[in-house]
Amino acid sequence: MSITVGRLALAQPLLNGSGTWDAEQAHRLFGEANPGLAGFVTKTITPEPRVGNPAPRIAPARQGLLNSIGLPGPGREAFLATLLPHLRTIVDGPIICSVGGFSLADYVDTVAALDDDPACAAIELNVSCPNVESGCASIGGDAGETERLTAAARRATTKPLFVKLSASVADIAVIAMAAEAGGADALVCVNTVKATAVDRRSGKSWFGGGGGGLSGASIRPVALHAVVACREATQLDIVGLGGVECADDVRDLVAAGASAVALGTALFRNPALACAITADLAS
Amino acid sequence: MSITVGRLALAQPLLNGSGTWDAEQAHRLFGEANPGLAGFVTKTITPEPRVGNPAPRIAPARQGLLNSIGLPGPGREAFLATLLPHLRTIVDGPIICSVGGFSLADYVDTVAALDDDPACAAIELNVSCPNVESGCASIGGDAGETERLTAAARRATTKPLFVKLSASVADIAVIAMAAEAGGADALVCVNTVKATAVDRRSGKSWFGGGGGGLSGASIRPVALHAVVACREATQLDIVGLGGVECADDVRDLVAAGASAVALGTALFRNPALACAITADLAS
Amino acid sequence: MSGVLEHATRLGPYRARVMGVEPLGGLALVRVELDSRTEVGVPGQFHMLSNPAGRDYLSRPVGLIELDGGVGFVVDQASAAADMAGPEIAVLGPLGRGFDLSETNAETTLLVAAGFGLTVMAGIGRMHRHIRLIAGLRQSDHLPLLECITGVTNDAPRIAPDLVTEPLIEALASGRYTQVLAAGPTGLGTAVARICADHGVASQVALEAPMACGFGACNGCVVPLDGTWLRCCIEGPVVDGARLLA
Amino acid sequence: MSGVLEHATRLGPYRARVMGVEPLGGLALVRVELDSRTEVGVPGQFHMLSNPAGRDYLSRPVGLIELDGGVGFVVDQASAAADMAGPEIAVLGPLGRGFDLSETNAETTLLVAAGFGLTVMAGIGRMHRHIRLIAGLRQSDHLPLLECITGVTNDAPRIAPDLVTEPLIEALASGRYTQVLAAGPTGLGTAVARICADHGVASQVALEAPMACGFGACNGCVVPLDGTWLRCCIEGPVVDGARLLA
Ligand SMILES: Cc1cc2nc3c(=O)[nH]c(=O)nc-3n(C[C@H](O)[C@H](O)[C@H](O)COP(=O)(O)OP(=O)(O)OC[C@H]3O[C@@H](n4cnc5c(N)ncnc54)[C@H](O)[C@@H]3O)c2cc1C
Ligand SMILES: Cc1cc2nc3c(=O)[nH]c(=O)nc-3n(C[C@H](O)[C@H](O)[C@H](O)COP(=O)(O)OP(=O)(O)OC[C@H]3O[C@@H](n4cnc5c(N)ncnc54)[C@H](O)[C@@H]3O)c2cc1C
Ligand SMILES: Cc1cc2nc3c(=O)[nH]c(=O)nc-3n(C[C@H](O)[C@H](O)[C@H](O)COP(=O)(O)O)c2cc1C
Ligand SMILES: Cc1cc2nc3c(=O)[nH]c(=O)nc-3n(C[C@H](O)[C@H](O)[C@H](O)COP(=O)(O)O)c2cc1C
Ligand code: FES
Ligand code: FES
Repeated sequence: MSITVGRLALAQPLLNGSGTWDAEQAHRLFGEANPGLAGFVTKTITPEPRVGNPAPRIAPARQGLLNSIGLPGPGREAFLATLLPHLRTIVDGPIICSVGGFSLADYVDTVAALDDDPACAAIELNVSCPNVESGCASIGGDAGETERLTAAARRATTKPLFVKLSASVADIAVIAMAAEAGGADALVCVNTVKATAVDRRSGKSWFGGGGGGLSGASIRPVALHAVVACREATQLDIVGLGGVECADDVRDLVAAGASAVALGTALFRNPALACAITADLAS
Repeated sequence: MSITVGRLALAQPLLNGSGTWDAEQAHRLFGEANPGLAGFVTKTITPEPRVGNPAPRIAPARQGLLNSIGLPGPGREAFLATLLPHLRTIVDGPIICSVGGFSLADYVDTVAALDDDPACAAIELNVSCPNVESGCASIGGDAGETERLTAAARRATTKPLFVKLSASVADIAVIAMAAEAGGADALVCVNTVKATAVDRRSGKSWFGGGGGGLSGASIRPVALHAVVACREATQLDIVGLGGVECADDVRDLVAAGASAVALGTALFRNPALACAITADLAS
Repeated sequence: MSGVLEHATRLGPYRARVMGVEPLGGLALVRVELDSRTEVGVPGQFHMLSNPAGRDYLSRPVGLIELDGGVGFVVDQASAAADMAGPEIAVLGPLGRGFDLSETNAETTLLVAAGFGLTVMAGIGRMHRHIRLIAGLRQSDHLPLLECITGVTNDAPRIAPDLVTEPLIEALASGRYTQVLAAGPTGLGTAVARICADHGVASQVALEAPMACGFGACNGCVVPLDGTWLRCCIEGPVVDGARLLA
Repeated sequence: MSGVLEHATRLGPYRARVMGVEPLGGLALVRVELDSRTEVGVPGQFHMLSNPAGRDYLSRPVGLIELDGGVGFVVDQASAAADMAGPEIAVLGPLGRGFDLSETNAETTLLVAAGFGLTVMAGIGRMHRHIRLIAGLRQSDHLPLLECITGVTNDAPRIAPDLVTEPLIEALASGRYTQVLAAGPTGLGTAVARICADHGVASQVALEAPMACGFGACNGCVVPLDGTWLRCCIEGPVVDGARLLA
């Protein structure tokens, strides 16, 4: 059942969440870069190379995972020169490039560079990462900033433009409308929910650096709310994600208004999950 | 270990979350109105009597509960004339009255009326209920509105004034600072997180009316984040709540900066939980 | 400090030991040994059950059934496997208002129940042998549930989409019955109450609603009563049928 | 469609049957029967384990131990009871880089391990009988863990706050050893690597880090390597000691 999300055609409705799947490692270990997935969403690309936050970066939660990864990555140049070409040779289906940064120019420069690259099928603006000290979530937490950034990115590319939202906002509908006004083709709901873990003795953050985000089954009803609110507030297609673990979770998000659904944390337990869900959805 | 939260003295650090305990029913059924609790936080009082939302009002979540109760209650007048006097005869310790409404005047009138009533030991402003169509959360989602409301309530009472915040905001620190600027004595973190359930076939909301809120273990790391952010941003005392189930959860919130801790959804499974935790904390 | 705990509540939750799980078609009978402090209560009252190690976060209301040599309850098989298969579960109750059985007898009282509402009728059947029961079931693989409802005299059970209201109307037309005791989802309760009112027959109805607490704390379990929404766990689950029609 | 599933991954997760849980002091040995598609791997590699019906949401990395007549792993007793007590668990692996044992022999190689790192040494002991092991344990009730580490010749185990680094320094002073294989938390690994470097002795270190996926997807498991933060599950868990000192 082939579908279209924000002008991007997909052979079936399952994707991965940015930062929750490494196509290179998967290809090396499992012999396939994106088994069961209609394409591949890259880890968020930042302008400069980033080491990411110090350890510890993860903590377990009841029915969830807390992370404070901090957007490690090779940076824009190495991504374009090395990683993206390699991904293009191993990934089955379209590659959606997730773009992050700390200023409007950070985003726009990356979007413009990707616009020239045929290996990139669509662009996802990550304005909702809670794990870096500045930027990202502070844009996605503000309707004006979101619209300004989306509009600037829109001017820099004709490729399908997705905007990934946070549920950690007072009214996600307002942010969604801003992305629509800025010219987005689709919304991605949701990123991790602002959360943290503390060391019980010191009261200090458990993490080595930055904020934390909650993912997994715990946030499934939060994602569902975000999808409903965005569907009601805009005409945009929606990629739904947050705690999806089985075919029924996919059906719930689709019923709520999502055109495609992405798997994140659940892939960590089962790298074959997309295949299993695809089989289930077909049966 | 007696403590003080926002000028209110408590014999020990455990309270209930507003709307998650009915002292009258508990007294009738269990022989005690607030077993194990240092006092009692009332269900949010609205100016007029309210029936609340139609059924269904609850849905299960993995490690959590979704509710869309919609603030049913007798209204301010009956509360003051009948319920509060009765509560005063059965509750052990201070009674904290939770106040809600749909306009600034709604809140201020109730606060002023409570200020005259010695049965009320402290006032909690609920600016964070996600389950009613307007008001409440739209105030707590905006720093300016929060400050204005807190300041108006402050002028109307000398009693300890608590402000109950939502984690469904872009930056809870900003709202916390607004409450502090308005003259709050303490913050209560957090209310339920915006979330929903849908009917898988129709895609419509599962609930009979209004929005939904997520509580229980799922939101524990979200509450922890809110407490840390409010402690860092303000000088105010904090009542921490959200998914507390055991003594270690209490210790985590206290390590994060809470002076008192409230139990909500976990009381539904075990009405003696506060007693059990008190025993655990002492051992 | 354990005094604090004992002191807190007369009701529990107390532990119950799971003695065994027996399949009943698509359902399962879970036999339990109650803590000595837990009473079964009167027919129509319920207990909140949870397994701390189980799948479900919340407790669920169920009706306890007195069995020959013990106590049990019926849930669907998936719930039994995931949540109630023990070894220990937590039980809080009895809760809510049960049936007022002061006017009940096997000659002039008729029982109508569907689904888990049937479990309530076991207790009445034990007190009033051969009392007539019109039973409804959602699907035929739930039929074995009737094996637990001893003491009553069963009509041929109705399986959805057949309705229990048809034989009810026929039965009331006989003029023999002065009282109907019903148990099932709110829709069934309202239908029974309406039919009884039309025939000038008294009705008591045990309602069902999703419940988070079972003791009035959450306000989640509301049913349409007296023209408004009231808490099923406190006002009910057994209510006078007339209140459903207000 | 089940072809899709088979096709997806060479590694699994595949099911393993829990054959029994044996107490080992404060720890527990969980004996499992692996699916035929799951290999044990070389010493130092690990497997991600989870029980879909268990308490923990995430899988956890563990080292499988070959036992006389089977395979098992060691976790603390609470984890064993809550997550690994079966009947079936999911196992993904072997993952990561194991030890390069091409230069290893019982005469000139010394093993140092603490905590769960000890489990890695069982495989090496099976290949190189009587190889010397300096073992560290956090608490004395973990001592029975050593029963699973057969084949090796144990020094008197060190129990915290006693450090394994003291006997290591003594041993290296003898000049007999040309290589140290170590396993344990990153702190231990760094200390061992430093001491080996000071003595001009080669070291390989199996590190530990909290892991969410075990196969490079989450970026959660970073350890300080080559002067930056690198993924333990992909770059390691076994790394050349020199990389910890960069
Ligand atoms: C007085 C009383 C007595 C009862 N006695 C018994 C008894 O003896 N045995 C028994 O098994 N049950 C009994 N019930 C019903 C019982 O409490 C449960 O409702 C029932 O067991 C079904 O549980 P479940 O988790 O399998 O249901 P599920 O069908 O999984 O549903 C659980 C809850 O989720 C809600 N829900 C379903 N779909 C969705 C969705 N898409 N989104 C959000 N929410 C959804 C439902 O309303 C329900 O509240 C009784 C109820 C009452 C009030
Ligand atoms: C290669 C490798 C091999 C391993 N082999 C084994 C093995 O054979 N057996 C074994 O048992 N373990 C092994 N481990 C360790 C194992 O993965 C787990 O870390 C260990 O089992 C402890 O699990 P737990 O859930 O009981 O730990 P817990 O102590 O409950 O901690 C679980 C996680 O939570 C984190 N945490 C602790 N406190 C807090 C807090 N306040 N807030 C937030 N987070 C917190 C910890 O960092 C840890 O990641 C291995 C690890 C690696 C990398
Ligand atoms: C370890 C980890 C790393 C992530 N990295 C990114 C990222 O780089 N960019 C991004 O937009 N989202 C990132 N996310 C968010 C996920 O893509 C997803 O939105 C979120 O986890 C919710 O989905 P889930 O509950 O299915 O995991 C990350 C999530 C996790 C758990
Ligand atoms: C059924 C229910 C009703 C609630 N009603 C109110 C309310 O009237 N006023 C309020 O401020 N919070 C209300 N809350 C929020 C709780 O007080 C608490 O903030 C929230 O549930 C998080 O805590 P928990 O996870 O321990 O339940 C309600 C929560 C639940 C679950
Ligand atoms: S079930 Fe909570 S009020 Fe009735
Ligand atoms: S554990 Fe996920 S990247 Fe290493």
